[in-house]
Amino acid sequence: MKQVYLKIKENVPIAKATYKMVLEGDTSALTQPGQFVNFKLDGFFLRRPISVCDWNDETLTVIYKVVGGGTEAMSLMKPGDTIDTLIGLGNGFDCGKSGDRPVLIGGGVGVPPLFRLCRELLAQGKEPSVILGFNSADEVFWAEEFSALGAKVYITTADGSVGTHGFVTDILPDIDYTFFYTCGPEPMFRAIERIAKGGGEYSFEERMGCGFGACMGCSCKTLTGNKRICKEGPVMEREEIIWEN
Amino acid sequence: MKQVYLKIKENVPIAKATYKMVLEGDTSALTQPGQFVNFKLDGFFLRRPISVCDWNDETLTVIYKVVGGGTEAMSLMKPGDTIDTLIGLGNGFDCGKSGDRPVLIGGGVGVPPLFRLCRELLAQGKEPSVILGFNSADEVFWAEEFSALGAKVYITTADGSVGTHGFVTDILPDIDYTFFYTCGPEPMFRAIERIAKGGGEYSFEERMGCGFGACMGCSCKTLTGNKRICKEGPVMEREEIIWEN
Amino acid sequence: MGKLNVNLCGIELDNPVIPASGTFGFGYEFAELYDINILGTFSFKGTTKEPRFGNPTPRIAECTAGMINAVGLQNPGVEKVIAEELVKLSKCFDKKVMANVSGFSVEDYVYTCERLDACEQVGWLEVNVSCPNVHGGGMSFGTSPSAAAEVCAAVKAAVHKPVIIKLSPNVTDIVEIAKACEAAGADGISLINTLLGMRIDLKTRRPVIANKMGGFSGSAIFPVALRMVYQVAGAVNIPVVGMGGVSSAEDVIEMMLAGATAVQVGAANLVNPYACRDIIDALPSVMDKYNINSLSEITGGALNG
Amino acid sequence: MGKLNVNLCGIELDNPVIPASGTFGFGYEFAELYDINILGTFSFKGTTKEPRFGNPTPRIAECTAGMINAVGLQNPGVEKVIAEELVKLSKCFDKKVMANVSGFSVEDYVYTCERLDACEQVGWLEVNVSCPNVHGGGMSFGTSPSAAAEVCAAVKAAVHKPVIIKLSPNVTDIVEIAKACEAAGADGISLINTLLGMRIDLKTRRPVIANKMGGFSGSAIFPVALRMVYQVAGAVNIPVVGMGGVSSAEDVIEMMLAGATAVQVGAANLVNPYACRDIIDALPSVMDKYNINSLSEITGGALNG
Repeated sequence: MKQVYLKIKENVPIAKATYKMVLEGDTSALTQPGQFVNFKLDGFFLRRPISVCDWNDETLTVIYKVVGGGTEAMSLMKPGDTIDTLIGLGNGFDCGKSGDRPVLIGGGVGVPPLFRLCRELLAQGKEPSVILGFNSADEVFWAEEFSALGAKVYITTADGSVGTHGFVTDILPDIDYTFFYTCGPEPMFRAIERIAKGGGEYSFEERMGCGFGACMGCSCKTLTGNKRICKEGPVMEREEIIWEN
Repeated sequence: MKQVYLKIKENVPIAKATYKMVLEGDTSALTQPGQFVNFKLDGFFLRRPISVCDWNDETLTVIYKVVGGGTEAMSLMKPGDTIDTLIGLGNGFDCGKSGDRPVLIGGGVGVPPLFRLCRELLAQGKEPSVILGFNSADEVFWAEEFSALGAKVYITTADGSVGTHGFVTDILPDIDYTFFYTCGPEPMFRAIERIAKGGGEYSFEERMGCGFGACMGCSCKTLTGNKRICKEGPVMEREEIIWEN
Repeated sequence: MGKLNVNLCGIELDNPVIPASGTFGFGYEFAELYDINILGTFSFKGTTKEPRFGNPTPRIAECTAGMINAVGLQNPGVEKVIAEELVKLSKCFDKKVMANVSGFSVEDYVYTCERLDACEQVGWLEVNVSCPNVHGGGMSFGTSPSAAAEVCAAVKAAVHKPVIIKLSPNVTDIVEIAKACEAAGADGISLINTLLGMRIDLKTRRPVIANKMGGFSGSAIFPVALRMVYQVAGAVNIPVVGMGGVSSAEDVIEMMLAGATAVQVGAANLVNPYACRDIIDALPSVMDKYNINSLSEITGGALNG
Repeated sequence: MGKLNVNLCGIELDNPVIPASGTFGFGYEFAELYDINILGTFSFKGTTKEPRFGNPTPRIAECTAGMINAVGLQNPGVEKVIAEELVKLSKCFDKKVMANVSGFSVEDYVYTCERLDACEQVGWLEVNVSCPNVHGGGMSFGTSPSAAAEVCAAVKAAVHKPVIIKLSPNVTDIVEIAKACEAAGADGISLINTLLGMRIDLKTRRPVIANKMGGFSGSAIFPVALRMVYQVAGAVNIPVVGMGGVSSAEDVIEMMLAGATAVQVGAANLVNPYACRDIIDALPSVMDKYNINSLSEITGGALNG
């Protein structure tokens, strides 16, 4: 983890209530796909954790949905504004477990962290399939970008307005995969857990206090002991997760 | 009173820790010299009351000293920034009482409200004398502006670095005046009260809650009943003031 | 009822927004700014039997997201309030006003409440047993269930209009005090009054406020106020008027979900004199955002389960 | 003593800045960010006799100028703390650490304090009496003078190191509780723990926190904390450790003027992991601004007169 000041280069809407923000600055603390950053926003006490979509040596890309006051404030920020950022938070996905044909399953705002993962898997010569689930066409984003990377992309929408009418779990059974990586809403996770084959990694969300392991605000029980979503997570192995009702 | 949004046109240092801010906007609520405005500053809960130095139909000029967090934040504001302002607060000075040869006595940051007063008295054909007291040369401001209006101006400094070595009360006895108007620190008021002749008006300062008479935060007792510095004040008649120890 | 209407102790309000005592004077100052008849009602400046100048100045201190005041119940006394203030008010306010009363003995409370109960303009008596600024005064009543109940019972026996007891948050168990007041016949409970707070001036190394400590209010105290409203609303069967750091339509709705029937707005009026007007204007669209058809239906919505 | 040095219960501190329990883990996470030996000391995560997972999530809620937490004393239990956490700490912290202890019975407190008292790394025992007392019917040890004194006396009889009792602010009369602890042999008092607060989610109309209510901390509570430190410091003759919303060098100085010998920094660490380092770095220049030559001389400066 590192504290850095990132300068906004771009902050534009890309789908319904969904924005892409590109920031410039020191990204050296990022080591794994699936890690997150924690933004200090004026007028808000707690930082706002946002998953990292992609990065290079100079820039960072995040995609966020306006769900409350914090993300709304983010959506109003302008290029040139700087954000006090804790960067390189969380464990991230483990590419080493993917096997030859991993499947990446994203739901809504759970899609962004899978992008960097997909890029790295392809760079390692793997053949990832990508299933992206949304509510409707106006919420769909980043599908072309995944395709452009060279991955096979499937889109599902709950209202059928684009792609397959239904949910990511309507596609999953037809795919031949060696391992799965997923990020999205918990109902999607539970649906995946019921039908998925073999090993996989889930990236969880939880209300966080600090985002770097100090406050125990986001703890959860696992078969391998208590874990902090922000520190030992957000990515958990399928076999360690306890699915409480 | 009126709530207006004023746009900063100029915000520059004019003496030690002393700044002049010129703002553009609706000044129609100002009716008397000696009234004040109440600024809402980002990051501060209570508004900051500032006496008005001068105004015309489109612009307002205030002169303020950096004494705490609020005024420090003001000093960092830039042209183009807007300030949520309550304008036209307080009673102000009564020019009608001046007689032919009023004397205006200002101490430090108490000087600004006397400027508009001086201008109006001159416009009414009066012959005001002005005594401005400061600690030292580096804190002196606005003397030339008073002279430019056509008033006779006397400067005193506690350290003698410019003007008369001493206090405003070292000059006052030598002046032939019909009425006095004063604004400044309370020790100066008490010194003036001891030696001044005839009638006069004092403009008081007090920590305020609202600045428009709602909270009773700045009440004081007078011989004419309880008054609110922000509403029935800040200007009080000499004969009604109770000087507590 | 209409979208914003609520009923407080048998009196219909056009909306639940009520400027809190001590932040709205006797109304007519604000009537110069906007038509105060848009308000549900307002609670006028805390009134005592005798005139009071209050505490020495400075009475005000700035805090992060709030302020401290130690005004100390400055008011002209109940006779002048009736003879002068309510007359001025009658020229700009057509609705029933909430009469806020403080005292230093049970007899004080009873006397002042009786006088105001007889005023046609008065709709409710809000009995403040909690002002933290008066030495040996209201504070002692508000921190003891039996003392609060004693004041409540004595006032109830003397008046005809609804009696709302305003409680202090500076206690270990506010529920116990609220229940004691309910048992003593209170028609409603309003809370919270200010938290006892303090600031020190680093330059002078003295307390900022002449009285040393004072009542802390403003957005900063909202979470404490909401918690107490939730606790009290869950424990009594009389209406609760919620207050403490409310400064937006969202805050009003959150207070009502916690159990408030109506909501008072305090310190916000001192920073933005149009605060209550702005909140009332914003309520309909914020209600739509959260799928609320009628405010009167959401009171206590977060209490169940 | 040096410009920043203070003495807390007989142990010299390089400076009065102490990260508060629950916001600094067992230190080593922060040691990855900066050398934590620059701290006066720190109070480690509240430790109980048995391991505890704590409360269900969500445990955190955002507030204006603050936050609410309902972690619920998650900790690995005193044996693991000694066997694992203190060992990890020894690799990055050379100073005496403050051991924060919670319990659900007097016996719990005594057992856990005895075990930690025997650890060479531990300099002080900070006994948190603001948690549920199972034996006392849900009441908190911290809300009853006699219960707090009972814990204090029992712990004092069992240990050799200085015992600092950490008090809850959710009480009517904190001075009475502090005095009872002093009479029971406490070597110091630390305050304030969090204020009980709550938030409700307007979308779900449910409490944001699974546990409904939680501890409210952050800059918002500073004026309440300062007031209680001032009251307690004026009433007891043992050192007071002040905390509650401290987030700057100015806040540290204000707390000391109110009577604090040392100052804990809590929620600020969670927003800015470098908060304590930044405060320590800023202290000398802020002291100069207010003509303070030595911090140890200003404790209680605002109490006299």
